[in-house]
Amino acid sequence: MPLTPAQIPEFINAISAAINQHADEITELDQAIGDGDHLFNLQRGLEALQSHAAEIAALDWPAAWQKIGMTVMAAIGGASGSLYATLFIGLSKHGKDKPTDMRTFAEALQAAVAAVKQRGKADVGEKTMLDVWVPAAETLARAASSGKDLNAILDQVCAAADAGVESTRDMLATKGRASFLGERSKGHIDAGAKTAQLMIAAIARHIRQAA
Amino acid sequence: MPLTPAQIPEFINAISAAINQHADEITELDQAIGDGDHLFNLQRGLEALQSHAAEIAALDWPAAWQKIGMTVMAAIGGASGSLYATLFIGLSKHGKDKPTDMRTFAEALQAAVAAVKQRGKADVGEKTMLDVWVPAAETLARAASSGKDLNAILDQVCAAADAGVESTRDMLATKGRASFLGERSKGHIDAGAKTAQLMIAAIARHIRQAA
Amino acid sequence: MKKFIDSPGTLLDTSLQGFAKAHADIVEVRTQPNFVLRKQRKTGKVALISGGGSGHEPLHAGFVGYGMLDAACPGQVFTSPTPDQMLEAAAAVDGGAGVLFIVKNYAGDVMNFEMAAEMLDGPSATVLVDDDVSLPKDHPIGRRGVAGTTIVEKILGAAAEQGYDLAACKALGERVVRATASMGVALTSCTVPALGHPTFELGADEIEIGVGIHGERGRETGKLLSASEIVGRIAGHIQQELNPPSGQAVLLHVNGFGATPLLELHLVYELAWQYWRERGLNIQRSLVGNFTTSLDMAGCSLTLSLLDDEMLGLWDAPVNTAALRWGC
Amino acid sequence: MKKFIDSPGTLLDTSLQGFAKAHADIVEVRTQPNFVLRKQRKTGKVALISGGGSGHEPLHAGFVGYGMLDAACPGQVFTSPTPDQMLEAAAAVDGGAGVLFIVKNYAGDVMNFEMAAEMLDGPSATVLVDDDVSLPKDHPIGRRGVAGTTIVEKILGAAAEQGYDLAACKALGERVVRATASMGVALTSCTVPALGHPTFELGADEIEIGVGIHGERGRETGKLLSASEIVGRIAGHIQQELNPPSGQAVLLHVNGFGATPLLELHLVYELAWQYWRERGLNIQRSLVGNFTTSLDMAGCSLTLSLLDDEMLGLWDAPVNTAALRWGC
Ligand SMILES: Nc1ncnc2c1ncn2[C@@H]1O[C@H](COP(=O)(O)OP(=O)(O)O)[C@@H](O)[C@H]1O
Ligand SMILES: Nc1ncnc2c1ncn2[C@@H]1O[C@H](COP(=O)(O)OP(=O)(O)O)[C@@H](O)[C@H]1O
Ligand SMILES: [Mg+2]
Ligand SMILES: [Mg+2]
Ligand SMILES: [Mg+2]
Ligand SMILES: [Mg+2]
Repeated sequence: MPLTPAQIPEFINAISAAINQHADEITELDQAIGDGDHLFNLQRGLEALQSHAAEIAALDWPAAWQKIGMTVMAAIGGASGSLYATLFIGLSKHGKDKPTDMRTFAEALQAAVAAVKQRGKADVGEKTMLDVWVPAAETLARAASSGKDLNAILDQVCAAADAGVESTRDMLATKGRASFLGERSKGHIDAGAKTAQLMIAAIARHIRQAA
Repeated sequence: MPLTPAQIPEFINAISAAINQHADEITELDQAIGDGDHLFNLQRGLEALQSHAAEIAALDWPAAWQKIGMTVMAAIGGASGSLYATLFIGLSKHGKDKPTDMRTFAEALQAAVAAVKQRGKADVGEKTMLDVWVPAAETLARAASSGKDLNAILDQVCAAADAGVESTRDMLATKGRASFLGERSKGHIDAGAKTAQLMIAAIARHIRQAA
Repeated sequence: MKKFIDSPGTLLDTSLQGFAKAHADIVEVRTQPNFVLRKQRKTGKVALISGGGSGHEPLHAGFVGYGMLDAACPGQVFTSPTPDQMLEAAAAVDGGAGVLFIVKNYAGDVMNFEMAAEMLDGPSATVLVDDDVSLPKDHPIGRRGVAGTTIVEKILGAAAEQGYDLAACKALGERVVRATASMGVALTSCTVPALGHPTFELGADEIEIGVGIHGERGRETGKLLSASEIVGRIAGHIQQELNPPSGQAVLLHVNGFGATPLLELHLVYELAWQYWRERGLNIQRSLVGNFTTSLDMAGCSLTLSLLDDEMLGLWDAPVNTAALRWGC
Repeated sequence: MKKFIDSPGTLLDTSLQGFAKAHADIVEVRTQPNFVLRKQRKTGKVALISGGGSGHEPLHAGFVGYGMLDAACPGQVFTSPTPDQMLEAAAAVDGGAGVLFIVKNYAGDVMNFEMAAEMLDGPSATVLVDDDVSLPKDHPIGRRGVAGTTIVEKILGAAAEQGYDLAACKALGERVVRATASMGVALTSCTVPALGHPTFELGADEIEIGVGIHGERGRETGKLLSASEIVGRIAGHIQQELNPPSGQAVLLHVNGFGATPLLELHLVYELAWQYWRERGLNIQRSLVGNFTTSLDMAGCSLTLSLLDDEMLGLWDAPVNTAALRWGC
């Protein structure tokens, strides 16, 4: 059952539900070592996507990713806004003229995550969303190319995302606002890493249910 | 034992001690229905008087009262500053060319209190220092002209001052900052009435001890 | 209490020294007694002197300069200044055309300025500002002077600069006062440095309606309302007071009490603007910001001034002070 | 949370409408996407565009006008604006001589302005402001841009008005940034409207040293100090950073974070002035007030800019904006 952009509205709803369910936790995290707006930033982005969902659902994948990227770019702001815009525009660029199977998606995701690294001048180990997106994308690529079944792939990706979030707890932040706190940034997980993991988990859950 | 300006430094010290002893109470009162500065205003005035005390002690009564009036006028500010300046300048004016016995002082005080009324456009019953100064001055005049002994006079004046303070408790303030509160001004005694009573009591106590 | 101070006793004097240095092109500060005067003085012009307790900055010292005040007499925090300050200020700035005292209607201010006027040798007059409509018109000591003072001082400053004589300044001042009404709301109290704690406590869902500018309680403690409701409420009192005809030209002033962000003050301005536009007013001029403050109080007031052509022209005339500057 | 708002979601947009009306002689506000632009535009001049999260008012919208910015892009409270705002602003104010973005060094601001610059058709350049010396020079994402931004925007605004080209504006901007250092202290946190409670809690005897302008904690929580001690402490960091030679001409800026009264800011100015006079500096210009705020945070920062004759002349050049106005 290949995924199509027609399912995008459901994914947006699934992600929104997950984010809203963890609203207080997200805000507490971004407040502890950031500036407390991460939840609202994502919510603004998700609302904008929801209001364009029907339009997006009618596009092909590259056009859909592009539209998603431009939508969040204009709606979110902050660090996460430009990073997610970069991620989705990256998916659009790298998914063009390719079949939309899991392997090509995994490749596109890795390329898009590389673009995010470049945009953020960051990499794993700096206490950011990249500590989730990088291992998740790598795990997806590895699992997809090894021909595992869908559920196993999803389980592995989710596990990588979970581990990624947890890894940020004791890190010294060297990127993002948390880095201003120096040593005081330790002991809290990163809000952007947490929401990346929530998104990945929500999508995985939705795919499993739909399957 | 006629009082002379040489005793003024002792009176100032006695008043300062009384005010400082009731510092918190005074501030609480002026805060409840005023703006909380009455204590500091009086303290500034008393400090200024202390630093001019030796000079004042060397003057005759009218000159001493005048100097006291000008000193508090420049040091206190606020409503109480102009009112006490008016009181002391009034004592100076009305004490001129008269013997300095209790009766003439009592007359001068009544005239000075009348000047305060005029300055403040106020009278008894408006929840101000006049609720102490007016009955105290009247009682002094009555007692002094009836030829009572000094202790009896002092007792009566102090009793009038005490009753005056207490009378302000249930009054509706119609003058001073407390009047802005309307009905909310009821239930608190007036800070300026309280400090007037403290001054009168301190002077009476000092005269008794000196006698 | 958390404030930038070394001690409450030195705050005012040190701050005045800093003010003098930061605005050395416009003002001078004299001490013992304290007053602020403009650097460029002018003979033959009515000298405008105001003053009041400190803690309302930029009022009044921030309004000393070309086209506004000639001198300001700062008292201790929330305490009226003393007559000797006013007399020294008058001696320094009197340009031979008399002295006009602009006094906010508080017993302490009124009495101290009155004593100064009595002791002053030359001619003087006084304009009493009593724009606070949270008190009834027949209040026994009259209404308080609050944020409308800025408008009175600006318009009179321009008039004096243009050569109005003492009587004309006084008459104009009283006209502006009559045409001006204000009302304020506090979200928090403020902390007087010498006291060290807030003057009153407000619940987390309470506001104080109809406050003055000294951190004292208002006429009424109410439940927290939305900005629209608050504006409707206080604008309603002002509207009732001034009862302006449709089409009336007005100046709308939103004044912050010190701790309310500009973001909120501009929101309040927008809501007040809508309120009065719906009532047909012609909002010709505006002033939004912290001008008549109460130390660190959160809150704001609305002031409406009905403008005639003369007042409008004087409002627009050049002014060059620390806190208000345009046209020069 | 007690604020003048109807809802956190409408605060910014309504406030911008109020801002537009209150300063209709100077600015226009466009919506969807939001940006503020000056009314009188000029062709052949480098267009200066800044922006950032809201909550720092008057920065940046209050600096739009003659002699300073051409446009400002306000993001949500404490959230960087988005590239579409910058692109629309650029389209509206580009006078044919290119666009200079003035960006405070925060990841979100930097990345969003970078995306806009990438998407922009015409020539553009960026000046990054990173004046906060509470962070070490080698901080992995560089130092934050704080109150020095006002100085950079004023000087560049005058330069662009005088016809400096894009490369000259960029070079000058970077020179001003290098010559400028700031450091701030918070006495309280602030309350972001969408959050509804203070971002962090400070004890009654604690201060936060080395804070940015987003209500985030600083480098260090310390015990409450006297104003002299605080000034000595933060001025010391700035002094160490800039290490100015004796006799150096400087601009000294005391910036309030929003809830600190002018009385205290002028006291801080006096103490900072004494600090640097003792070190032989020639304090030629000053700016004291709330310019780069953090909503309702109590606190302030010191900024020192080493001035050369060119910078001094540009600082003095006429400016006519909502928040800074002189010489015109
Ligand atoms: N340079 C960066 N590279 C990657 N991720 C980053 C970077 N800077 C910040 N982030 C991520 O963005 C999150 C914060 O997003 P958000 O709160 O929406 O924006 P802001 O930091 O501008 O307030 C951080 O928790 C972190 O995961
Ligand atoms: N018009 C008046 N007539 C008489 N006494 C007054 C008047 N106004 C105020 N007072 C007295 O002055 C006291 C307040 O003095 P103070 O706090 O020093 O000055 P302020 O009211 O200016 O802050 C009041 O408690 C009251 O007793
Ligand atoms: Mg954030
Ligand atoms: Mg008082
Ligand atoms: Mg007082
Ligand atoms: Mg943010």
